[in-house]
Amino acid sequence: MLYREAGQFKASYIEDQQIFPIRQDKIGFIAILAFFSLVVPMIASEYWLQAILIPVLIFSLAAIGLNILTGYAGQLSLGSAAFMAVGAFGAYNFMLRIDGMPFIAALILGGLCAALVGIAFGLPSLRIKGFYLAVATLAAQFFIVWALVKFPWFSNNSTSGVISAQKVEILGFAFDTPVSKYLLTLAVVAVFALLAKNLVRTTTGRSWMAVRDMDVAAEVIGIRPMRAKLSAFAVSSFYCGVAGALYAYTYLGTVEPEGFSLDLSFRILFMIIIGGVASIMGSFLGAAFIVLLPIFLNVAMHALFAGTMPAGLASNLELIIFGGLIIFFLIVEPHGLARLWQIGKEKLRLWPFPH
Amino acid sequence: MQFFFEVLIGGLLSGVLYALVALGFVLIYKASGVFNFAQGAMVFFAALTFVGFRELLPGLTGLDPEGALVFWMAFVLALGAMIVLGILTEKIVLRPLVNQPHITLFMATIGLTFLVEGIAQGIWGANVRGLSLGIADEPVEWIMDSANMLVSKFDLFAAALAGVLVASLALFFQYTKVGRALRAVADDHQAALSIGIPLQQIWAIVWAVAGFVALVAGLIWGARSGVQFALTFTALKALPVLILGGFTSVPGAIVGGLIIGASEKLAEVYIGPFVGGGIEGWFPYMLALAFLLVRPEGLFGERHIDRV
Amino acid sequence: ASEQFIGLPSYRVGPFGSNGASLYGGWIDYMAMINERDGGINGVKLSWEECETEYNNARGVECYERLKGKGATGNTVFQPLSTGITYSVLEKVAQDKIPMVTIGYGRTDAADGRVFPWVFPMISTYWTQASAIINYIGSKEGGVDKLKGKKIGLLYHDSAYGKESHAILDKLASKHGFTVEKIAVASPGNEQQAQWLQIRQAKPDYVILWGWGVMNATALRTAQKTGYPREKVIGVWWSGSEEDTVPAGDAAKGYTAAGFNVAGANYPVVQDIQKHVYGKSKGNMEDKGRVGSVLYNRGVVHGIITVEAIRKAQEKYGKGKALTGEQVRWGFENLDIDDKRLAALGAAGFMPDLKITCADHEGAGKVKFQQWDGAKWTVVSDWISGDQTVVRPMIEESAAAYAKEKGITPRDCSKEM
Amino acid sequence: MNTATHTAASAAAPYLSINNVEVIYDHVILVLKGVSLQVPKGKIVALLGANGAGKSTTLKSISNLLRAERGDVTKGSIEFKGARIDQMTPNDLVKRGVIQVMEGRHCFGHLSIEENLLTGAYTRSISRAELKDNLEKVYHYFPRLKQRRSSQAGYTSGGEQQMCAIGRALMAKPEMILLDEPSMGLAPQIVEEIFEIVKDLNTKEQVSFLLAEQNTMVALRYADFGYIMENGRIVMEGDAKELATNEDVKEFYLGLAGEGRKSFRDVKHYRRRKRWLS
Amino acid sequence: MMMNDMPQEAVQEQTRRIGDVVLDLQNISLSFGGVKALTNISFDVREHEIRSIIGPNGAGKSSMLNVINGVYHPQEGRILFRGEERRKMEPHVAAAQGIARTFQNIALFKGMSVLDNIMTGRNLKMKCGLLAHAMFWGPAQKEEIEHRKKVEEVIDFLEIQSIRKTPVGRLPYGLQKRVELGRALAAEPSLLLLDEPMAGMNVEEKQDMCRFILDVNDQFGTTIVLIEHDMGVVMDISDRVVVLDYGKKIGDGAPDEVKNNPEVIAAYLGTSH
Ligand SMILES: Nc1ncnc2c1ncn2[C@@H]1O[C@H](COP(=O)(O)OP(=O)(O)OP(=O)(O)O)[C@@H](O)[C@H]1O
Ligand SMILES: Nc1ncnc2c1ncn2[C@@H]1O[C@H](COP(=O)(O)OP(=O)(O)OP(=O)(O)O)[C@@H](O)[C@H]1O
Ligand SMILES: [Mg+2]
Ligand SMILES: [Mg+2]
Repeated sequence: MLYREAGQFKASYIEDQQIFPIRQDKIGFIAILAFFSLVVPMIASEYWLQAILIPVLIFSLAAIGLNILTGYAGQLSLGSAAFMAVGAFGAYNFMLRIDGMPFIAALILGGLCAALVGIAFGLPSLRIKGFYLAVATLAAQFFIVWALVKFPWFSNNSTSGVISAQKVEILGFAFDTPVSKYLLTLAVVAVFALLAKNLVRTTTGRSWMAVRDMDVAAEVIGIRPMRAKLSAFAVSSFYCGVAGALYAYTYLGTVEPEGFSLDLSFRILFMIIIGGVASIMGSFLGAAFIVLLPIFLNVAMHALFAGTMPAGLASNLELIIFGGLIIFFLIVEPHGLARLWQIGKEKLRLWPFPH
Repeated sequence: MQFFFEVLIGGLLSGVLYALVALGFVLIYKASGVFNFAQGAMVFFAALTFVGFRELLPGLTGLDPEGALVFWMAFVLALGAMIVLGILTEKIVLRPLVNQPHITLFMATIGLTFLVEGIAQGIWGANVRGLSLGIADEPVEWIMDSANMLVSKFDLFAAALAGVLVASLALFFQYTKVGRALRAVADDHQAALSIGIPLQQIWAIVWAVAGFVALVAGLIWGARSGVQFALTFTALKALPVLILGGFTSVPGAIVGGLIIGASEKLAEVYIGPFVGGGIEGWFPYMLALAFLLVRPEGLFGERHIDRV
Repeated sequence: ASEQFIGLPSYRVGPFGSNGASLYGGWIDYMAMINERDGGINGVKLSWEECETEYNNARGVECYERLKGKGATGNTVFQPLSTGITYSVLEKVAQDKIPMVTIGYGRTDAADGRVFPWVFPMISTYWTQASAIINYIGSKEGGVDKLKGKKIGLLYHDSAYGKESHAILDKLASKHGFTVEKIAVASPGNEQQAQWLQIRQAKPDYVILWGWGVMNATALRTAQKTGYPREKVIGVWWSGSEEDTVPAGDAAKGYTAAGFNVAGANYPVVQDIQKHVYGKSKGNMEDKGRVGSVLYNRGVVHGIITVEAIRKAQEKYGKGKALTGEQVRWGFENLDIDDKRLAALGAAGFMPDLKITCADHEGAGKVKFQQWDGAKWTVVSDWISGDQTVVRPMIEESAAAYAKEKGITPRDCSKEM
Repeated sequence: MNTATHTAASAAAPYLSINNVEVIYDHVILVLKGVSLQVPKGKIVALLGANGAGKSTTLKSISNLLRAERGDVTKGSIEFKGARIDQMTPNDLVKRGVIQVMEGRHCFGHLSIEENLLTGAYTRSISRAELKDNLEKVYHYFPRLKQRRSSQAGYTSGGEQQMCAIGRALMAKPEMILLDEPSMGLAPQIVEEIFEIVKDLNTKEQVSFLLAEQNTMVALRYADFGYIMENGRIVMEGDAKELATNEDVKEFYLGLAGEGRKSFRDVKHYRRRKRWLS
Repeated sequence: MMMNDMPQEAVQEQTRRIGDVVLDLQNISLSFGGVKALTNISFDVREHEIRSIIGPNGAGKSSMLNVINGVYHPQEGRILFRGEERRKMEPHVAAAQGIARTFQNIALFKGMSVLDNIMTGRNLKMKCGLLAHAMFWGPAQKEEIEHRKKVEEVIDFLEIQSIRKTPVGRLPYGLQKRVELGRALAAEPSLLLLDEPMAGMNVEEKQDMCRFILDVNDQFGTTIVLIEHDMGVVMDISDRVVVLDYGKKIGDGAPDEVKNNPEVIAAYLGTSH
């Protein structure tokens, strides 16, 4: 009976309002954070840092962004990748055009650009709902990518439309090794995740969820749907924008508008659905799952069938298994990995009794 | 002016082709509230299966590869494959997800997209193939002669086909018992179950019909641009049509298609040059979006009911 | 004995999977043939591993990182076959000391080897190709001076790739006095009614088709529908394979396209593959009918260049030894495949002769034109060069700008050996 | 006190019988903890109990709608006319004559009232004329529906939707109806009417009813037999007449204390309830 | 013994506490397409009173509430709230003016816990911005805690302490109704609109609910407009009753008056009552 809240009493509302009211959770969280910031940099190979951990972190941030919009505020969006693009190109242009621009400021300004664009494309949500809105967000997806390709100013007139991120330097320290990039990403993501967690458990978050669950009722109790929806769009796009900037600066180094395709938007959507809608932790779990799964499949296929199966078939088999697993997970737990985790905890709480 | 009409007519006819793909979406959405993202992949799968059989059959039977017999045999076999696909989808994907939020089902269909794409290419290979339906994609001569205007025979044929499909499906939904049951299921899965509507059967039927529509769309599109992976992208052309016409309306698909097709072509020709062209990717979406601001449920879509 | 490892970031699913299958097939088959026929390069067997990228940058980077450390000496050459991935690993390859070879795609200004020592956009860049196409059109008109007053349509894929054509064609237009009518096709390009009606309206003398994927077949189909003669449509090399013409059916008849390699299975090198690889049923192609197709042969070209560079490097660093990436880079930089060597490889006329130097990482700068006769490609021109007096300065200018932005001091090639 | 009636109920050959059923939602929430009850043929049985006692869950476990809510029958058996029905699809059940009217209306919002009713007859293959007859019969029971026949059900008032849901079930011509809170949100007159209809169907057409109701007073007036449920268990059962006179029932379910009905204004605010089991 | 603590003065106090008209509805007409939901209806609500609306199904009761708090906009008529005429207005404005309500078909936020649901009721009273929330530091935290205290009072009042953290979707119907009441109360409204708060409850639960309503009315002086089909409840606790039928007003007055109005009996109550 390791996981028990019995015996933990809360004497004040402050204690009850904490992120982790249960002691085991808090310890667990600190342990995980310590592991990822202290142990991982020492043991992880460059491949793990560069090709797995950094993207997982960045996608987690984007997934948090989408989760705020879709999970918490209930506005289905298929344009997250485009908002990432705005963030990436925004940060790039701030760095490029303003001398001595601090990186963190550029990151945030990039995010703010995305937030503005997000608000613009969020306006229709005041009238449009559900899948209609989802398809409408595709307008953002296609339009933004088109505009970034079309107007060379955004990519500083690069013939190929590709931008290469400037060197990242904070207070004179250059972040140019995988480890330092990883730690920077981790720090940014951890801070923003915490902020997001705070947002969703206070009034702002409650008004988002209220609008999501029943917007007429929300309005009747005094929540203004316009403010709630637009703030969700703004915050969500901000997160996606920051993630996009990190994508350019700490992950790929160079990005092109077409890289922020509809496919990427779907991938992020998968992350929140598989991870768990309306769950910050789910965003992390989902991002890890969706980044790792294809890699795992690819490696597994090679290990199992190298040489014995035509390469084309192997690649298609990967695709089939990927699709199949997605469906499988949705069936097993439509509420995502975060819910599985919760059920696990509930069982643990009851353990060893079945009910 | 002649040019304007040429573009307009060309656009309208292309629009009908978009509608053909949109129709598949409407069918499934109407009957189960599922936004089936896999429709594009189904179009690809259907077309690929058709040409696959068409290549295979002459070798097995010794029939003339270009003959009508092989064509229809391949058609029937491909249709069979689509029906099997529909039934399997119902069994494996939808049945366990009854009564789940729509977004979950939507995601499942994206998963299905990968699955179908993988299976299609796994079976038939990644080769790009040509497909000829025996109707030349040429201008109709007398229109060309009399008005110097270009109207494609092939497009006219496709438009007529789409028209027939739309009309019969619209009637089916509105006036038959099964059609009514389909609409009921879309509203409330659990209530439909409670009065004994066999969800399984209903879904299998719709998916099979959607498979048939996908096959028709696949043949037409395949004949236009070859049977290749890019057929899955026809879905992206169909989506703005769908929101403009309304997710739940069969006639909406065709009207939406006409509007989108025509305005997209006119915009490309008359607005495109000012902004550097290539606006066809997003213009239909923006148009549909602007339209939704006026009518949030599309032209003929059902209104979202929220009464308190 | 020792093995030379080559990582292959391939794409066999997705919209370009069909192209990928042919290309990687040819490449892998060539390497397999070297192993089978010659027992490797001076006894060093080639080994390789594929990594599916789905033509996606992020996955490409993951593949790069994953493949980097494989094999005894690490991955010794990276050929991403995607411009996006090229850019994403551009700086990494220099750090990791792995040469990157981009044949017929990638970063054009990387042809300036002084600024980009690790990158080899070989045989021909997009700009050279554009210039060669204009030269070809000129030759059909009876000389480039005859281009004055002509109108050339450019139907391009509306993406960074498609827009590579703009600057160079504008330059050539002002040089030769023709006009360019640029018409964009939104990706993926499976609908081109509006574009071809515009072309029909503008009546250009030629149309350059700068497409990719489904856009090509659709362009040819729509050209037929709007009555534009296919003989006047000239494609780039990503528009000139069987994958582009077969789905267009009859509509493709008469269409001409550029290529830095030709189609055909009757070249000795392809024959050797048939004999030593498929003869032992070890071929990579699922559809053997496509052996000898344009993209398959392009894969063979990749194979030839890779193998020849390793061979060259072995001459310097020791025959029969597995080499490091750094050593192979030297091989690439000193590659010299002249006509004699081509003949020895069984590839005379199959690809252009190629000589890489420290400053010039492009090498050949030539393309051939082939015409589709409804069933196969036939060569209709000799190797045609681009106008280097126009192209090279553009490349140097662009590379210099990059060097400045990144704070790179270009190598002094006179000091390199 | 209720042994006598118990045997009486089981003696009248059980038509629908639930034996020791246990239901778990979401793999962890145990809701029914071994429920057994019987409905004899041609009888009306009332299932009473407080909010959350598990009445709806019981009905859903019979009609097999639980699975759609991620609930599972983990123990026990359910029999109808002597055959196990716990593994049947709702479609088969409706064909066999068991239909549930769900709590909370669940009309098809986008269909008109008349279309809603017509879908009710989905499982039957009957002639157009017969269909029309049936429709008229429902309209006869609920004239209000006839007036609103072409309105989209989603826009009709709460009570109209309730009538629509019941009418829709009647269209299936069931032998056994599981009615979940039919009186909820209905005007008193209509409640009375609905129960009259229930009685009518019961006597004229031999339809059996299992009805979950909060309106104990009315329910016991019309039912033959009653079960009282608390916390996932049956805590009391008996003849409806007997239950209606039982002191505990009177106090806790009918609001009658000793001398008769007490004004709502005067009821004191303290925990009155005695739990049989908790 | 225990049931007799309500002394005689209390009843008198009830009649005394009723004040002036706070809400005056004049000639309200509302129709949807062809359906006339309300036709020319006028009535008023006085400060502190419990005003019930009864009528058969589809009579327009819920529509009436929707008109009062701005969900529906009547085509004709005037609404005076505290002497001010309100033309077209939005629900959140009504909320800001102190009007709260519950719904006929429970409209709780299904994905949230009981506590969060009730907290949303205090939304209007919270002032901190988004950034402050993100930091959850200083004023935002203080505000949160302060409002949490108020909410806990409501929770205590409604005796739902034990289900504080439960997601509302899992609660049985009756408790959901109670939570919904809590959400409305958390806004400390001056006018509370209740749409069939006791539907689907057994007598005992109705008694509880009545008690809550009366207590709110007594302790906070909240004016209440109540729709209910249980005549026992309506007749016992309301001060005045309006009767609607087919969108028309057919009766208005004290419970006893209404109960004996033949038109009301014919249209609604039926003879059995
Ligand atoms: N889908 C579900 N998931 C989890 N728990 C559920 C679910 N449905 C019901 N429950 C729980 O099961 C218990 C019994 O619910 P049920 O709806 O059967 O009660 P009821 O007796 O019908 O109550 P009411 O009179 O309020 O309708 C309740 O405590 C409820 O919280
Ligand atoms: N949004 C709407 N659109 C169309 N018709 C509506 C709408 N709202 C209400 N109506 C109609 O107005 C009439 C009155 O409805 P309302 O909900 O006010 O009735 P009610 O008195 O509350 O009935 P109940 O007691 O059954 O809840 C009904 O006939 C209903 O169909
Ligand atoms: Mg119930
Ligand atoms: Mg009502």
